[in-house]
Amino acid sequence: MNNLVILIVIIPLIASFFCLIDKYIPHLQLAQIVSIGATLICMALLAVLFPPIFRGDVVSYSVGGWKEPLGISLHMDGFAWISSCMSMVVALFALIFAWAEKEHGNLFYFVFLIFIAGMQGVTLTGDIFNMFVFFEIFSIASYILIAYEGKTKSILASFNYLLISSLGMGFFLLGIVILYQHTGVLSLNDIANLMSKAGNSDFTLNLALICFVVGIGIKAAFIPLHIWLPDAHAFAPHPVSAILSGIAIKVSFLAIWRIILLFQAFDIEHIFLWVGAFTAFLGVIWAVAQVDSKKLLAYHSISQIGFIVVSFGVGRPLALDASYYHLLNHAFFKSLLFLCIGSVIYATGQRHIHKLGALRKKMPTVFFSFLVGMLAICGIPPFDGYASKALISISLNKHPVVYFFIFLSSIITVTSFLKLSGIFTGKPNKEKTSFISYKIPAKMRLSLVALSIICLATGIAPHFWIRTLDTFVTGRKLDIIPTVYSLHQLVATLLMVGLGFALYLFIRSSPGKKTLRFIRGFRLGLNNSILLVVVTFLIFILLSWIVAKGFVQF
Amino acid sequence: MIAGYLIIGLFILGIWGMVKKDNLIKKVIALNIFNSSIVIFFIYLGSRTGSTAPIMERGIKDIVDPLPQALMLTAIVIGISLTALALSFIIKIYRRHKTLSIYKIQKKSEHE
Amino acid sequence: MKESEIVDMISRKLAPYILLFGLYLISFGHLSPGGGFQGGVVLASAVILLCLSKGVTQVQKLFPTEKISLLETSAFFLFLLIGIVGLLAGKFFLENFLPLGEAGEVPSGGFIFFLNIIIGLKVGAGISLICFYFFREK
Amino acid sequence: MTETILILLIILGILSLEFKDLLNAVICLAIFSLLCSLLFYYLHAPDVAIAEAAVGAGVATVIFVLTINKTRRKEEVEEEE
Repeated sequence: MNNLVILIVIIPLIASFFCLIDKYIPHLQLAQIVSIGATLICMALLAVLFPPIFRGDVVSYSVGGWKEPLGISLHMDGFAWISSCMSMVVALFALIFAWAEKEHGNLFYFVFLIFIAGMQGVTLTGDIFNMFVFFEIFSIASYILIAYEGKTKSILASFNYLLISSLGMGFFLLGIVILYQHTGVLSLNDIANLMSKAGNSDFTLNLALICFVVGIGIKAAFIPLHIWLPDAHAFAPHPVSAILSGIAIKVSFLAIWRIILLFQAFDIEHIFLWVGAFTAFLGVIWAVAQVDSKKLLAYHSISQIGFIVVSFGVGRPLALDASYYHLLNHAFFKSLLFLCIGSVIYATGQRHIHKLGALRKKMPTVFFSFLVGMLAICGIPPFDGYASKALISISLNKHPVVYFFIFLSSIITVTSFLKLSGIFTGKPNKEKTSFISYKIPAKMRLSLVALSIICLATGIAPHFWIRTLDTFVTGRKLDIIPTVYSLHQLVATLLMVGLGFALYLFIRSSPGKKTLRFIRGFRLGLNNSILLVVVTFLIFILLSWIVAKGFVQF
Repeated sequence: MIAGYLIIGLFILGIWGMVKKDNLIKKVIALNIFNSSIVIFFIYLGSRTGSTAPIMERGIKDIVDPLPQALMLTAIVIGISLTALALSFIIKIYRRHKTLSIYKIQKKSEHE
Repeated sequence: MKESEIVDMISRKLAPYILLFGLYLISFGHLSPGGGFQGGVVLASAVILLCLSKGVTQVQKLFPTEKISLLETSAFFLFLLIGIVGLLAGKFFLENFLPLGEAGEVPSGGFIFFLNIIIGLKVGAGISLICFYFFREK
Repeated sequence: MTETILILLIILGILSLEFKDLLNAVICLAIFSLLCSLLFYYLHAPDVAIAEAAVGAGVATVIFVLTINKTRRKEEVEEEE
């Protein structure tokens, strides 16, 4: 049983070897078949692991037989199990989509599998240095994947990501240095034991924690650290955008989640409440201003991570479950949306919103999948986004200002998706399009339909899902689960849609267009972005110092 | 103690180079300096625990903590692969834009 | 590239010794400073030295890119295989399954010796490949 | 000893960031790595010293020089924004 945990990391690596020898065996599509097979085997292994995890056991594994303080160990608890499942599902459909595109060579699948292995490692690892190593593995793989098509813009985006993220990983390493020097432990279990004995009042430990938070925060992309994301996600190949937006930022955020709860840093958790509110609001404002369809979705990833961070910042068990629920839903509907837009771009070769139109009749499958994703991200019942957003707003009942920002972001989300849906419903564009066939391969259609079904399934019985998540994430802490379909929430949703539609009418008028152009013109260069990361780091240190001295209570 | 401050100076030098330098290759050089400073920091702190290199032989006592060295070896390995990747990106960017100045590159790519 | 007699001569005489030193670092990695990675980089630096003096086309006659690439790939697979042998022998992944020798001797590390050789080949091949691509990129 | 090497490292770091000629900057970085490896040896970390000498002073310098060979050697004069 215990061997299965390490196999989840090893099987993608073994499969990646077969992708490399693909070139010696032509006409077999070995790389594609092997990589999909590897994800399927990993999912089967996860299914086998389900009963003990559901009972609440932790399945551990020590590499090389060296036990915890000496060796490398992997732990799988409910939290890791469910994030592992999420990444496997999204990766599977992204791989099927990539296979349908037929543009990628075997090296693409090789790097993709290394990426998956690194991500599984981050979720499963039992000590903080190996978390660093796995983070570097999956980020190096993601730099290569973003730049894979060799377009200048994607290479530039990848280079920016590389510099900013290496700076962040440097901070992470600094955190490891401080932690090891101060306490002499690196394994997560030892840190937990230490914290439960001594409590978290030490400034040096807080410094280490902030190094970790800022370092990983660059990959999780909440607002002052988000600058690399829109370009990188927008100019990557479509399946890569799907997994980057769908799971890479989630896995990074879950690592932050684990570390903060481990350090029992509840003050910093409350800072996240405000960080999340601004992330959700500012992200969606930039999103509505975009005219590039993939960039719009990329900014939405930032905004949605804001929703998740807000709910995490509240910190009560219900809010944590709601946060995880939204994270899970967002992984599915955002990858669905990216794949939809990807198949539109695949069929038409056009990514500008205003130059596309009236695709509803020509690409019905894509239209219906897009509709599912759009209704889910806007939070319309009975799709999955509604349930998690309702739970987030219920858990925010003691923070009215934050709730106001979140509600505002939901309104603008509706507006921006009305704008994006113009490519399906609007007027056909005037450019010559006779040579375009609008046909997409069956495998592409398969992954779209399957992801839509998952979106529907996770939305239908919110009570059941939140109970399950409660078992896995927080360990059965909830007594009562508030009802999601209350009158209050339904009225709020109706109000949200109405206001969103009104705002949509505004942005189509000429002053609205001028405003959007103004927002779109706002841009930070690479130098300023790096400066912003450093300044954020300093601000976080200052905040933590103020909190530690007791000047301000959160 | 002075060594600690000097290492912090090196750290700040690396960050300053990454923020301020306009040339892409200079940015990668600054990244290298930044990474080296953290490696030196850890090795320096670890070296204060003993007086002999951690190589097992008979009769050797008072070795330094070997863990920081093992960890920093990994960091160096990661650093070289990042450098190689960044430099290959730089060659590709240069071929398109015919300049290494990030300011000019951003200006050019905005007009596309 | 301009040919220089001195550089040519010295690098040709020096390269075998660098290769030998790399092999020493790899095979004594578990007893003295060094190891798979360091030895591998030293091996690659011998190849790079030859590239600098003789030009990359000459060197690729001796070390063809496809063969080096295959070497790297198979070393990667062998590493995983050695790990899995431990798993199949009823032990943990990457656990030693060979008898240990006397401490201080070369075979004292069990399978670490073989692991180091594989890592050395992998790193040497990998870094040589990186440099080949940097030389060839026009 | 440690302090002396560190001061030299800072000087070399500043030089390698300030040289307008990128080739000079990269040579400074190579010396920087070599001094780093000396420092590691002095601080009882021979393993790291070998790795840093082989990687930092050897391979990294070669790929930096090749990159400069493929791009341009002089740093452009910065334009005011």
